[in-house]
This record gives sequence, structure tokens and C-alpha cells, in this order.
Amino acid sequence: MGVIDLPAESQMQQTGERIVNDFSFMVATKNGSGSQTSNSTIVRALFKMGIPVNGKNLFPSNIKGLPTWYTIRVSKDGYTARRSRVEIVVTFNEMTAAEDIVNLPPGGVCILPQEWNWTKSRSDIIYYEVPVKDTVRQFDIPTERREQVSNMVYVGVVAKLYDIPLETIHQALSDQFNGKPKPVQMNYQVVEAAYHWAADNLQKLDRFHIEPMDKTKGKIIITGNEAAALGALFGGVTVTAWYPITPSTSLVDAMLDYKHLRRDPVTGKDTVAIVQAEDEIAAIGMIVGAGWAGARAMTATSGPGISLMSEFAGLAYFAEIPIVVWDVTRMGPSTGLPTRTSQGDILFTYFLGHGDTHHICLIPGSVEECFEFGWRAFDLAEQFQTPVFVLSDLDLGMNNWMAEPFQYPTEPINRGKVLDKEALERFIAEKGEWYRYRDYDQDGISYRTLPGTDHPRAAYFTRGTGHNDQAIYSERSTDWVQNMERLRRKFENARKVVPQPVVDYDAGKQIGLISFGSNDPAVQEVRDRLAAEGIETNYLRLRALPLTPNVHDFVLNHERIYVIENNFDGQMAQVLRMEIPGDTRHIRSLALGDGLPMTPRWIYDNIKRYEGK
Amino acid sequence: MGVIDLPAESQMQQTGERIVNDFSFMVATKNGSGSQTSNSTIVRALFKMGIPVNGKNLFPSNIKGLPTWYTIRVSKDGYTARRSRVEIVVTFNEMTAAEDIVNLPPGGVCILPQEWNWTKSRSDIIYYEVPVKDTVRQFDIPTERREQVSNMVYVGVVAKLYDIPLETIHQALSDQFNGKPKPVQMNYQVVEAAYHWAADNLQKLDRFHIEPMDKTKGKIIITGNEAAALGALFGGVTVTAWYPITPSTSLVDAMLDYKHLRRDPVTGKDTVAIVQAEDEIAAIGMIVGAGWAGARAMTATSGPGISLMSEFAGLAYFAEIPIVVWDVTRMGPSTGLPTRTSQGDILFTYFLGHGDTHHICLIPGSVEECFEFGWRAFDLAEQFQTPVFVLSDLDLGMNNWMAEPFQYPTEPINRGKVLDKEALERFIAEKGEWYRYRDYDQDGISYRTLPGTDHPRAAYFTRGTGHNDQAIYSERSTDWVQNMERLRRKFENARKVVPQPVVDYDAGKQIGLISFGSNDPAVQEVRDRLAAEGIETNYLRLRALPLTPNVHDFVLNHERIYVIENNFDGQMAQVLRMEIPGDTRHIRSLALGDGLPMTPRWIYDNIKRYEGK
Amino acid sequence: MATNKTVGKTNTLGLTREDYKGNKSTLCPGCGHDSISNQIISVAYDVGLKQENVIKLSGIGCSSKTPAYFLGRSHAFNAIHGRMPSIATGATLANHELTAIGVSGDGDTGSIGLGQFKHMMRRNVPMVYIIENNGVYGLTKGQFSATADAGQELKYYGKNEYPAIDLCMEAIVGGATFVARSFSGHAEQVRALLKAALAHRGTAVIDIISPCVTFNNNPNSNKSYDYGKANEIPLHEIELIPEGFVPEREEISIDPDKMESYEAGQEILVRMHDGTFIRLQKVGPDHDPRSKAQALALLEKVGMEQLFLTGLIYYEEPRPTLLDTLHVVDTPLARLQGDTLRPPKEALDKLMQSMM
Amino acid sequence: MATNKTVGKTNTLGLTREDYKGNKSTLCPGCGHDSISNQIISVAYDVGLKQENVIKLSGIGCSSKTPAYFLGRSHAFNAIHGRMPSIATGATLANHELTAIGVSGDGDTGSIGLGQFKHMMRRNVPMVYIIENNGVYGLTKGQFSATADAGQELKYYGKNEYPAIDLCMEAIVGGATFVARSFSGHAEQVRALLKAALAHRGTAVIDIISPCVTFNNNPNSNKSYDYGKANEIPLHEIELIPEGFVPEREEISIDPDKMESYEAGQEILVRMHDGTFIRLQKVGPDHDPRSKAQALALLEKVGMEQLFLTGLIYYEEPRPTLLDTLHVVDTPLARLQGDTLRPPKEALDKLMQSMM
Ligand SMILES: Cc1ncc(C[n+]2csc(CCOP(=O)(O)OP(=O)(O)O)c2C)c(N)n1
Ligand SMILES: Cc1ncc(C[n+]2csc(CCOP(=O)(O)OP(=O)(O)O)c2C)c(N)n1
Ligand code: SF4
Ligand code: SF4
Ligand SMILES: [Mg+2]
Ligand SMILES: [Mg+2]
Repeated sequence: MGVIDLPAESQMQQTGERIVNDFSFMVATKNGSGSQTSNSTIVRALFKMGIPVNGKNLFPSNIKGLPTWYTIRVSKDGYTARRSRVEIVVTFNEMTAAEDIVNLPPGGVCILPQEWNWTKSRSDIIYYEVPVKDTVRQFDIPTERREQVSNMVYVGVVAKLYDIPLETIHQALSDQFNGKPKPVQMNYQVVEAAYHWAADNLQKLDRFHIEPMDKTKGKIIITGNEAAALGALFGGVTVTAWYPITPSTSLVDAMLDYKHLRRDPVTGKDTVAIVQAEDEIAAIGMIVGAGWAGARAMTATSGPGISLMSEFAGLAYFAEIPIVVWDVTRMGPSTGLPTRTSQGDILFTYFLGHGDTHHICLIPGSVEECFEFGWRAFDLAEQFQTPVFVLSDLDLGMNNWMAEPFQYPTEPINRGKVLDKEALERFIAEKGEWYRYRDYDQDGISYRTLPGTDHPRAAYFTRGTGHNDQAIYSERSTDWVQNMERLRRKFENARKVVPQPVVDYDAGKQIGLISFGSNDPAVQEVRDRLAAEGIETNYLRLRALPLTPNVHDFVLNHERIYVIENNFDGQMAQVLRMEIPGDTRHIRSLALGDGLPMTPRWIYDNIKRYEGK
Repeated sequence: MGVIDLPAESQMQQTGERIVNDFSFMVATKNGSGSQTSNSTIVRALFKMGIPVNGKNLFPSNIKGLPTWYTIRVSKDGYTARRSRVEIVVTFNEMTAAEDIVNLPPGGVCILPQEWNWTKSRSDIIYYEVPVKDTVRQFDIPTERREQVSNMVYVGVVAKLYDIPLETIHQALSDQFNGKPKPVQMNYQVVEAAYHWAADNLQKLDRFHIEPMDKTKGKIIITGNEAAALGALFGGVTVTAWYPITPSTSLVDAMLDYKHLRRDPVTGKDTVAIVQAEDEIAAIGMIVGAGWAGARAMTATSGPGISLMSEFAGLAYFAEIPIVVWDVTRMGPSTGLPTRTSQGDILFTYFLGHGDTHHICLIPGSVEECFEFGWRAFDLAEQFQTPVFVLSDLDLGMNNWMAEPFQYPTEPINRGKVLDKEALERFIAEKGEWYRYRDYDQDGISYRTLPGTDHPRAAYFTRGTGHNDQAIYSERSTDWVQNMERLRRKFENARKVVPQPVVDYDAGKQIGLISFGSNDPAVQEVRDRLAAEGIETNYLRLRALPLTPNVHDFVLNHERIYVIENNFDGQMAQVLRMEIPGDTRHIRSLALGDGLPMTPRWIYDNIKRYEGK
Repeated sequence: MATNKTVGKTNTLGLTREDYKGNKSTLCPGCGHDSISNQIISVAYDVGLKQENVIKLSGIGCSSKTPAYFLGRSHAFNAIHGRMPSIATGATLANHELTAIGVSGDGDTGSIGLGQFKHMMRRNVPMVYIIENNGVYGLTKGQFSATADAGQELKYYGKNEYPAIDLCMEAIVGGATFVARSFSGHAEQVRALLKAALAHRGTAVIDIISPCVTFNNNPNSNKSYDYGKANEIPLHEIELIPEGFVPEREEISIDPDKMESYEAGQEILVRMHDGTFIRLQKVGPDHDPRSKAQALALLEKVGMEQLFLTGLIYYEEPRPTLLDTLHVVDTPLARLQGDTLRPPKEALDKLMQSMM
Repeated sequence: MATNKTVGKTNTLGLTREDYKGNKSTLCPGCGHDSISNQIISVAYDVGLKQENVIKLSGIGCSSKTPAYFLGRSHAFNAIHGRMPSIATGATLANHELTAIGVSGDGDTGSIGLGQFKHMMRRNVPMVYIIENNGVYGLTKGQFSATADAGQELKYYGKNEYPAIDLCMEAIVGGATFVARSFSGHAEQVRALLKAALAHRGTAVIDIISPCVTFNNNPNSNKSYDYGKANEIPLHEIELIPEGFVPEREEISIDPDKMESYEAGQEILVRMHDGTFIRLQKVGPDHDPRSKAQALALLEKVGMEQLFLTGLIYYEEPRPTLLDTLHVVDTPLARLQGDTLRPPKEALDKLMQSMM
């Protein structure tokens, strides 16, 4: 992590002026110590003060004891990308303290336990030592809670040093514990004590300040996985089958948490079934069975699960069964880094399954889109009778993001071309027949019936083997090719219907940036910075595969295209080269797969390098 | 199959002249009726007469009763590609007779059972009716053999009509049954009877003639799967784990058949273990375990198996374990057409596994290369400590091909950088250390030890999770990136070492053809034909992925490139567009995925269409 | 589903037996699987099964092809190798009113599919799960499957040196509540078991030895017709008796817990969840299928002595099915419409409010 | 591998106990898995295990991480979730002289890995297979695993409504020849079983209840320490006795076939393939592990009554291992060199000749 921050930021560090609402905290603790509660409390409190804020958790693949870091960025300008540098570090983990401190910029701040008696070897930073043990000892706290509550000490100190009102902390704590008075009180008393201790004992020496703003009014804070779960519940999901895997587990956990939204008030029974399968093959198998039988069915998984789902993905594609698969991507290959973010499953998921298979993939770029694609994915899957993959990632999925309140679905539920008994009767009356895979509308999408349809001609035979348009087994070349051509028609049709990219385009600009997913905040920030330096860029944010036609235009209309992505091989750049019918030599891949969310700094440095300025 | 033959061929049909050694037979029978023996007998007999011959079996995914077709091409010029038209059809299956006959060209021949009393509605073809039941009835044949032996009737008739000496048939039969006199006699008597009946009763009316040549001298006939099995056995395979799946099963069957080559003469024990696993995940898991522990380990499978192997493929890639995986490709997506050929697993296999994974893929274009890659794959796998996939296909793997006798491996077995006890001692003495994933030679390939190495520092920890170069678990970004960069170095290094393409290049020609695998005979034939019409082409036959640098040059040095492949999406063309750093707009994909081996006709028509001539 | 004797040529639904057929089989003539398809057709016709409400599910294999050959008016899903249990789980979750009939092979269930098979039973997915067990992989031309007995020989693949997996034992241990073994050559018993299985609520497993005439019908193979015909030992004759047709007194005539022996001809009456009874008339060795311990001991003996025992091996008063445990609404999930699927705007707004 | 009391601070190989350690554990303090790692270290030290000849294999989970924490001089392979059995199969095939120790979890073995687990036992892959069974998925933060007992409750995921999979029962039915259950809180028994398992030839399965202190240690969970301490019923005390140390007379003192009951303190002597004996000194209910029927009956009872019985549950005179059935040369395949690997040119030429 030897990268430095954007120039303007680092310049700020050199001067002695007051820095207000534009810096980052990092809290270094141990995994499983309960520091998440403290960190979220700070984030929520800042948010309640109207200050744009973003929290990112960098945690190990471990349950208890290994180092974990939480960074909180406050940005008066509303930037939410990861910054490569933090100004204030709360070092509550002795294992990493040396390294955490060494990385502070001059003028930086270190808050640490007094009882360590740490040698303060840097004279260019400010140390605040706080008596953690003594503060907690004052209270009668059950042993198993003590470690977690100790972390409230830094909350109190931070609140005092940076002028976060105690009431706001109290409210934030109350939110955290859903208003349960006992835990709120247990934690709050420690915050309060630390706050007062700091008031009495610490002299504010640093230049960082928090001041209330009004920039978060009407906004919410939520993780992408929670947003996706809500989207699915408002999208009418009826069957979810899953197998636990980081970082997708919290998506299904959120479905369980919000399942009450789908509870029949009269009977108290649910309109959604959530089943923990024995593995990912079974999970996707269950939703393929459910999707076939008429449920809106989904699963959520990550890399290893995607690999295991390959065979079923191909079956669902070829037998034309609607399912929704969330891939909350983590770092691969293989088991890789289960708690690090990545956008490295693009090529593999796009072509998941042997033979000539390819899938619709949606790529949300914000928690709002996690919600939106949460419901829209079902409409697309049922409209096109095909699997829809949603490629989110750990950063988007598991971190807390500020967002506009979600918009209630703008379109009615679309179940696609399903013939129920009456519709089937009408259909047959009109056309004299109904064949499952006949392309009646020349859009590649044929009509399906659901099992249980009470009509003697409703049944058809579903299979992963070759079939003619009557759903009868066939090994004839012509039947095979005809069916594949229909599938291609369908896919080409989907190309026009999937979420279009978000394009910011001005003719005349020579540089086009292409990115997607959780990189968006970093790209947005870097564009502002470049523009400030006179380097104007256009920007296209992809939201789906296959590529929509306007992507071609965007690529071909620029002299230089930078494809910014969070993986090692530059997979999206590869897809662009593969699909765009034209000279694509001006595409340059800016790919970094180091497990961390993209920083504006890295993009900036690379673009500047290539632009030679 | 509405395609017609190459122009010169069809012209031949129109004239009345004698056609010698340049036409095709098709034998239409029922699956499971034992006609394979008859067909192979004819092929072997023709081969023994010195005539270039190729047999292709078009069979259903069924055990008994469904239609099956066997085509035999005789070609004085040595062409072995599938022709889209046949001149002589042996219709022994009433279910398909009408269609089989309708497709005959004028002047064509139909040989069929007398007892059908078939209405001979075409006057432009010649019918030969033969008394199948009566011929067989003369002999005392066990009921369960009767159906198979009935098929010997057409062997006798064909032999008579086309001047195949009875002795040659007898020899061919003898080869078939490994010289066992009883079955040879049982079958031969029927051939002989039919031959004599034909001599007495049939008047030769057609213009097709077989004449002995000397073009097969010193050649062999073999299937690609047998060749691959032999290659593996001569390549020192020690562990094979597999799960039955068409069309790869016969590869492992051949290993069982030839296992005696690897039997210790003293103890009678084998130096190779072949295990039938419970599924493909277990099959690849076993060879990953075996490869790790020092075996030369392989499996053979097809599409659905490749899908199931995804997760382990990624593990083996990332943990750097040598294994060899044969994908004898069949038609997908999904279960697709299990008995039809395809080259449709290219993209999926190349990127098999989530995250940034990619693999070395070898693509044999002949049975000779099946043998060669059979042994070479192990050398590459061990040299690069990585999975090597061999992409064969059903046509190459299961059909009988004429070939040069296989060349004994030209290079000694290469076990790669393995440190045994002594080598490890020397290594440590010299460098003071040995770390499993350190890039001592800057070629991306590090040194490994095998379990059981009797040295206290030999052990290391193998895992699919992130690790530093000491093989210790690490979540550090720098460790991760460093490791991925080494893997990239290794892959780039492999690019130069994998089998180079076979290139036929003359500066000045504007058209470049690119193809691979079993398409080669069709491409070769079409080039001759085009050349005869004055259209000169260069030709590059790919034999491996990643693409070697000279592929770039070939592509960029032509005005027009045609990429000829047997799949639906033009997957190799996609790989070329993706990887070649230059303007690739002149690449045109000629992709046909209809389950049948590529024909010269189809390629010809398409090239002519685009060339506008 | 009540048993009903058909009068004349149509059943209670006014359908002929012909109406219950599927496409023409493409299996080898004489294949055991075809005869099982025929029994399914007969039973469906006999009990007046509503085909529109049936789903036929299978994996891959000759056996798994058979759903194309019966109940042509039922939806079917011929899925991928070994994974039919998960398809069945999902489909019955989506619509619990469907009657699910699964057909699998010994390779499909015992090799690649063993894990899914076991977990399906643990969840008690309501379905009839038929294994057409021939000890080989038919469709891939005769390799050994995991149910081949140790010592068995095949022409091409030689001798099997691994012990057989007993799928009934696996089913019982796995939590199945209805476990039977039969023989495709014993049509009457297959029909009786199918009727009982269709009446069961929960996973009903029927492991039917079904000879592969092409690859494993050598008389010395214990999966062959000849062997089966000569060696089958039926435990009992089986009959399904509709609710109310059994006098209370008879029901308690035998105490399953005492496991005492009973005379040939004596009966055991197994009461099912809906009051239907399975009457088991003893013809073979003592066995009370209501005791898990007895069932396991019996199968242990069967394994040791390579006996070919057929009949209802284990029956358990059904525990809750997967559907029961999930507490979902009574309307099949697949049939829910607009409003039920999407909570109102107010619900979202309220939630958003709470997150501000 | 003979048991040997260590004199002073080194064992027969001249190594200290320290030499058998691995990296520092990163599991939660108090995790049951750590105590199992400690017992492995102790046993390896005690018996003078040659670490260079050991391979440690695992899947994915907290349990599967533990091979990093013991026997630092052994090669290890931390593979993918649920697939360690196939890795073990391949590795022992490649080199049958290796001593394979596998560590898995209840999720790794009982859920995703159930199929591989069963097929490994059927093949009798020679290895010690340890399941660190805590009834939950530790590493993914506390979901139920398939070994959680019906009715058990977890804070976040509520109540488990499915019956538990009994991995010992699965092992016996699956063909394992050495099946034991233990408790990570019962260190002495774990050690004794490990010693016996290491001496066994074939798959030796040890299902060790190993509490997850973070997600499943509530005293009313029957996978908790408190529950285990209070409710464990050891069947016997176990000791491994080297060849030649048992008088012939004692060996036949109990007739396993009669399965008669024996008094507390009485012994059963289980003779192993190499003449070593496992001495079982009765302390709990009657049980002769040499009887499959008894073992199954015992586990059936254990399941019904949710008993926590520990000890050697089943032992079978080893059938041929996978290696035996494959008839491969005695030199480990991984060690074969040039000429043995590649037949001579003449062999190819002869073959080619025959194809002309
Ligand atoms: C993933 C996968 N692997 C392998 C195959 C090839 N395959 C088709 S059927 C079959 C075995 C079927 O055996 P069984 O289930 O016993 O059915 P049977 O044909 O004997 O009735 C196999 C291995 C496949 N279709 N899919
Ligand atoms: C294919 C795959 N699916 C899911 C996961 C996520 N995962 C990691 S560990 C684990 C469960 C481990 O449970 P168990 O085997 O009981 O081990 P424990 O942590 O309880 O010791 C899961 C589901 C994974 N690594 N790989
Ligand atoms: S191969 Fe065997 S199982 Fe398959 S259809 Fe023929 S007889 Fe039946
Ligand atoms: S989470 Fe549970 S199983 Fe994992 S280390 Fe902690 S206590 Fe052990
Ligand atoms: Mg079978
Ligand atoms: Mg566990």
C-alpha cells in the first residue's frame, strides 16, 4: 500500500490550516473484539450530523484475534471512495500499531491506550493516550462483554476531540441496538466516561475538525447486501436457496431479517421460502427447480460457489429457466482472499457453462442499484426465461454506504410469457397449437407453461439435451442450429433491454473512461480532480452484459479509452475488445486486483502516466 | 444438411465416367445392432488395399435401436474430411431409408434388403437389393449374434460390387477379432455367402470403382482417443481418475486395454493406477492430490465434466499443481448432444475457474498429435506446475483416422523443478533457504518438493488461499499482487513454450486462414480447391492457448483472416480479438456448430461468399 | 388418492390407460426400466392420478430417460446427472400441490448424486423417489456402479472389488420415512409399493432392482433377471387400504415394539398419515417395517449374506416435510400474484425512514 | 508405529514435543479444535511419528485450518470445501508410503462433502479421517450444519428442524473399517483413539465433538463443553498394546459373536492387522465394536435418545485398501523414474506394426 493520496489532499497535509470534514479515520482493532459496534456508532453519528461519510471494513478471514481495520472517510464534498491515506488512526491493536503509526502523514493523529506505554517515536504526529482499562473498570460489565465495551472508549474520545455531540452518539447507539435500553446504557456509560475523561485530560492539538452540515438529510445508510435483499423482497422473490459463503452470507441474512415484510398478516405465514442447501450445486439446483415450477427464485454466492454452479448454469441457460444468482465477488483464483473485494469473476460468469453459453449479467454501481437490480433481475430473468447474474462485490455488499432512499419499483412485476390455463386455451384457439420453444413472436422468447397448469396440453418436457421447438428430444443438426439461433436472437434482444450504461458524454473530449460497479465513487472523484487540472474526460459506467450498442459508439468515439477495473487481468477490457466490432487498439486497461477497493489516487496516477502530463 | 459438395465433386456426378477411389459410402443401420464391426471391416479392408480412407460414425445417444450412420470416404488424394454428400448408401434401417435415399445424388447407389420390397421410386439411382435374412438363415448362428452377423451381408455385397478381395476382408476381420478364429469364421462365412450371391445375382450398374493403390503403406489406422491413451502411457502417466462420459470414455478404455504396456514383467504389477471416481469433481480431486504428491496424473472428460471441474481447476492453477485434463469435446450447452462433435469449450476451458484464472490448452489436430500431446502434456504440466487441458473432440477422438506411425517421444521425461532430498540440501547450501513460491529463476516457475521427502525443511503448506512466497497464509495486498505477477510471468513464459502453430505462409497472399483441431483435413482440402481456382491462402493451425506471438504476426500480416471453427459463437475468433494487440477488424469468424465434423464444402461456400467470387 | 377398480375402459377421471402413456421407449428391448414405466402407467391409471398435477423428475442415464415414456400429460424435467433431488426440492417448494415422481439410476443416485440424495431425505422433500437399480451405468455402456456387489464381474470392466452401497440402508440412515426394495420383474409388488408411496407424505424411496439386459444380465450377476427370479425373497404381500376400510381391532393386533415373530399369512397394518393403511401379509422372513432397528438389522444381514429381499423395509409416521418446516403460506408460492409478492410502497417508505 | 513412553525431553527420533508443533493457532481462544491439534501433537511425539512421511489434508473451515497448527515438518494440503477425500485418495495413490491425516469439519464432511466422504470409505483409502464436529459452520459465522440435532437453537439462525446426520452411522454404512466418536474435552480418549487409528490399515474415522466456543457453546446445545462434560458416556477406556504384549489366552476371553454382556472393568481385545491390540476396558454400556449389527443398533439408540456415547464404535478386520485393489507396483508411483514410466521404443514400434 505504498500509494499516496491525490495531490490536492496531500498538499493539505503540509499546511497548518484547519481541516474540516475532509479526512479519514482508521480504527485498528482485533477481529471478533466487537469493534464493529463502535465503528458503526461513529459512522452513524457523523451521518446524523449531516456530514457525508463512508465506512469500510478491512477484516481477516478469521473469527477472533487477527487484525482488522475500519476506515471512515468524512468528505464535505460527498466523496465516498477509499482513500489510500488516513489522517487519524485509532490503534487499539498492539500487533499492528507500529505499522499503522508509521503510515500516518505528518500532522496525523494517533489515539492509543495509555496502558501500552507506547514509545512515541514520531515527533511529526500527535498522540492521544487514553486509559482504556481504567475507564472500563469503573463499570460493572459482564466478562464476555468487556472486550466489546472497551472499544467504546475510543468512541468517547473521538467524540470529544472532534466535537461529536454526546446526544448524537446516544442516538446512534440507540439505532445500533434497535433502541434496546440495556445494551445502549451499558455502552453509553463508557462513551460518556471516556468523553469526560478526554474533556478533562486531553488537549486538542491536531487540525482536524468535524462540523455539522446538512448534506445527509433524507439519505440513508445501508450495505449493498441489505439493499439487494430488500430489492429481492420487493421484487417478489418466493424461493431463496443458498449456501453460506463470505461475502454473500449477509445478503441472505438480511433477507431473513426483513422476511417479515413478506409475512401474511392473517396467517403469520411467509410468502418466501429460504432454504440453506448442503452446497452450492444444491442451492442452484433448488432454484432451477423452483424457477421452472414458477417461483421467483434466487441464490447468493461468491467465487467458489460460482464455479460449482457452472453445470446448472448451463442447464438453466439451455432449458430456459429463470433464476437470479448474486455473485458478491471476493478475491480469487480459488479460495483466494475470502474477505477481500474483487471484480474478478466477469469473464468466467459471462461464459459460465461449457458449450456456447453466455449469460445476462447486471452490475450494480451503488446500493441504490443493488436495490433496483434486486427486483429488476427477476423481471429480466422471467422476461427472457434465462439465468440472470448480478455481479456485486464485497466492497459494495458488505460496507456501509450513504444513499438516496430507495425508489419503489417503477414497473409492475413482469412474469414474462407464461400461459396459464385460460391463456393457453386462447393461444391454442388462435394458433391451433402451442409449442414450448417455437418463436411465435420472432424475438427469441417463446411461451412457457407452469407445472400444475390444469390443461391436458399444458405439459412439455424440459431437458438439457437437444430438442426441437416442440420440446421433443432431437439430434438433428437443423433442430439444434435452429434452437441455437433462437437463443442468439433472444440474447441479442436482451442486449437492448438490460440496464443501459450511465453515460456522461460531451463530443470533443478525447478521453473516455469506462468502469463499473463499486469503482464508481473513485472514478467520479478522479474525474473532478482531472477536470480541475484541465483534463476533461467522458465517462461510461457499464451496468450490464452483454454490452449495449451505445458502448460501441462510446469506445469508437474517443481517441483514448481507459477501462478501470478491480481485477488482475483487465477482464472487462477483454470483453470490450472481444465484442466491439472496430479498431480497439486505443483501449487501455487499468486493472488493479489487490483486494482493496479502488482508490482515486491509483487511477489518477495511471491516467497521468499515460496521458504524459 | 442442405449443403452440397464441392463443385468439382458434384460435377463428377453428372458425367458418366468411371469414378475410382474418390467417393463416399454411408451405412445406415440401427444403434446396438453390431454394425460397427462390419463398417470397420470395410474400412480396414480398403486401408489394406492401399487406399486412403476415413470412417466417421454418426451415432445416437442411445444403446439400442435408434438410427446410426457410418460414412466411409475413399479418396485417392488422401483427403479425410467429411463430405456433405455420399454416393453410395447401404440402407439397412427402414426407419431412415426414405430420407437416406432421397439425399443421394443422381447416379448414386442404394444397397438395401430385398425383403423390404422397397418401392424404387428414383430412376436416377441404382438399387441393389440383397436377401439379408435368407443369407443369414443358411448358418447356425446363436440368436444373440444374429443381428450383428446380418450386417456382414452388406460387407460381402460391397466387396463384390467394388472389387474388394475376399482375402482382404478376411484379414480385416481377423484384425477386428484379434485373430480369434471362432468369431472370424462366424462372420466370414456370411460375408462369403453374400459375396457369392452378389456375384451370381447382381449386375454392376454404377460407375464407382475401388482399385488397389499403395498410399497407405506404413500407415496405421487408429482413433484419437486410443492415440491419446497410448501417448499418456508412453508419457509416464501414473494415476488416472475418471468418470464415464461420452465421448471421452473410450480414451480411458484404451488405457485399460493397453495398460499391459506398463506392467512390471517381474511382479506382474502395474506402474499406473486407473480409478473410476464417483463423479468428475472426485476425478479431478484425485488427480490434484496425486499430482501434488508427485504422480503424473490425468483425467479425461467432456463438457459437463469440465463444468464440474471448475472449482478444482482454479485450485490447481493457484496452488500450482500439475495435472492433465483431456476434454474430448461434445456438443453443448448443457447435456446437449452427447454423441455429436463440437469445439465449443474453448472460452470456458481457457478461463476455467472464478477469479483471474487461465490455463494452458493444447489442441491436437490429428491422431499423431493426440499421441504426441498425450505425453507432452505431462511435461508441460510438470514444467509449469499447472493444469494442462487438452481440447480434442468427438470426431478426432472416436473416429478412425489414417496416420503415420507414432513417433517415439523425442524428449526425455521432464519432471520440472522438483527438489528431492539431495537437491534440496544443495539448494539450501547454495542459497541459504528454499521457499516454495519464490521466483529464483525469474521465469515465474518456483521449485517444489514432494510429500515424503526425507528432509526436515522439505515440507510446505499447499493452499488455495492467498499466500506469500514462503507458502504462508497472507492477506497482504503486496503478497497477493506479487504472487499474481509471478503467475503471469509463468503464463507469459508458457506462451513461448507451448506447441507452436503450424504455419504455411507466403508473403504476398492476402488471405489467411486460421483453424485448429479436427478441422484440419477440411481446411487442407478447401485450400487445394481454392488454389485450383486461383485463390491463394495462407494457413495457420493453432495448437495451443495462450496464443503464441507469431499468431499476432500472422493475423496482422493479412488483409483478410478467416477463423474456421466448429462451434456456434466463434469462440477462437473471440480469443484472437481479445488477445491480439492490433486492429483485428479483418478477422472474420466462420463458425458452424451443427454437431457434425466440418466439411470443405461449407468453408468453401463461405469464403467464396465473402471473397465475392 | 384412493385406489379404485376401474370399470370397463376408463378410470374415475374418464381416462383410458392409453392416456397415461408417454412417448415410445427408446431403451433396449427387455430393459427392466421399461417394465417399471409400465407399472407407473398402470398405477396412475388405477388410482386416477391427475397427470396435470404431476411432475416427473430425473437425472441422466437410461433410467432417467424414462419419464418421457409415461404420463405424457405431466410436466417433466430431465435435469443433469445426479442432481434431481435439488430440482425436486425446489419444484415442490415452489408448488407444494404438485405430486412429484422422481426416477433415477444407481449411478445417478449412488455415485454422483449420493450427497443430494441424502440431503433430500433429511429435509423430507415430499416425493416418490424411484431408483432403477441395475448395478451398472447403462447409458455410458456398462461400467460398474456403486451398487454392484463386491466380487461381481463384467465382461469389459472385470471384477468389482469394492463393497456395494445399499441405497435402502442409505435412505433409512439418511432419514427417509418410506423405504422399499423391489424387483422390476415383480410387477405386482412394484405397483403396490408405488400406490403406497404415492399416498405417503414425505420422501418415499423405492429401490427397484431393474436388470440391464445389455450390460449386466449375465445369470450370475445378482442384478440379472434370472438371478432375481430365482432368488427374490418377498417379505410380504402389500396392499393399500383406503381410510375407513380397516377395522380398528385389526390395527392393534400386532405390537411393533415387541418385534415378536408372526406366522406366515399374518398381517401387519401400517397406518399412514391420512388414515390409509398398508396391509402387509407375511410371506417371507419376519419383519416389521415400523422399527428402524429391525430395518437396519435386516439390511445388515442382507448385505452380509447378499440376500435379495423385497418389500416395504421401513416406514415411519411422517415427520414434517420441508414445506411444513418452512412455514410458508398455503397458496403455492408459484401462484402468488402481484400484491402478495410486493409489499406496498408504505412499507418501503417506512423502512427508508428508519434508516435515515 | 509402536507406542513408546518418552524418556526425558525427546522421543525415539530424538525430537522434542516442540518439534511437532506447527504455527500459532489463529482460532478463537478455547476452540475445541485447538485441543484436538494438541492431542495430535502429543500422539505424534509419543509414538515417534516421522513427520516427513506424513501428509496433512483438509477442506475448508476453522477445523480445516488446523493442519497449519501441528506437525510443522509435514507437507500439507488445505484444499477446497468438502473435497479433501478425493485429494487424500489421489495423494495416497501416488505414494502409499505416506501416512495421511485428514482434518475436516461437520460442514465440510456432512454437507458439501458427504458424497466424497462416503465414496472414500467405500474404497477404503488408508488414512486417519478426523471430523471436528461442532454442529455449526464456524468460519462462516454460525449457521447450522447437518449434524446439529433436531430442535437445537442458535441465537441468530433460530431453531433447527431437521434430524441430525450421524457421521459415525454414515461411516459404518459407508464401509469404514474403524469408526470412533470422541469429545475434544476428553483428551486422553482422543489420544488413545488417534494412536489406534494411526495403527489401522484403511480408513479410520474419528468423529470428535469439538465445541465452537463462539457460535455454539450455549450449555443447552449438545455440542457445548458444558453439555459434553456433563453428558459424555465413554464406552470404555482405550489402550493400544503393541504386538506381542498380549497373552493369547486373553484374546479369546470374550466371544464377540455371542455379544453377551460383560462386566464393568472387563476387557475386549481388538486384534489389528499387524498383531497390535486395542484393549477396551469397559466403563459404560455393553458394546463390542467388532459387530456391525451392534454398532448400528447402538447408534440407532444414540440417535433416538440423543445420547453422547464415546469410544471405539466399530472395528473391522481391514478389507483390502484402494491400493491393494489396484495391483500397482510396490514402489510409490510418485517415485518411479524414467524407464519404468516410459515403455521402450520397441514396444511402440511393435504396436504400430500391428496397426498397419
Ligand atoms: C456430469 C456428467 N457426468 C457424466 C455423464 C455421463 N453419464 C450419462 S448417464 C451416466 C450413468 C448412468 O448410470 P445410471 O444412473 O445407473 O443409469 P442407467 O443408465 O444404468 O439406467 C453417466 C455417467 C453425464 N451425463 N454427466
Ligand atoms: C465452495 C465453498 N462454499 C462455501 C464456502 C464457505 N465456507 C467456508 S468454511 C464453511 C463451513 C465450514 O464449516 P465446518 O466444516 O463445520 O467447519 P468449522 O468452521 O465449523 O470448523 C463454508 C461454508 C467455501 N469456502 N467454499
Ligand atoms: S443399456 Fe441397459 S439400462 Fe440402458 S436401455 Fe439398455 S438394457 Fe436398459
Ligand atoms: S468460530 Fe468456532 S470453530 Fe471457529 S475458531 Fe472460533 S470457536 Fe473454533
Ligand atoms: Mg444403472
Ligand atoms: Mg463445524
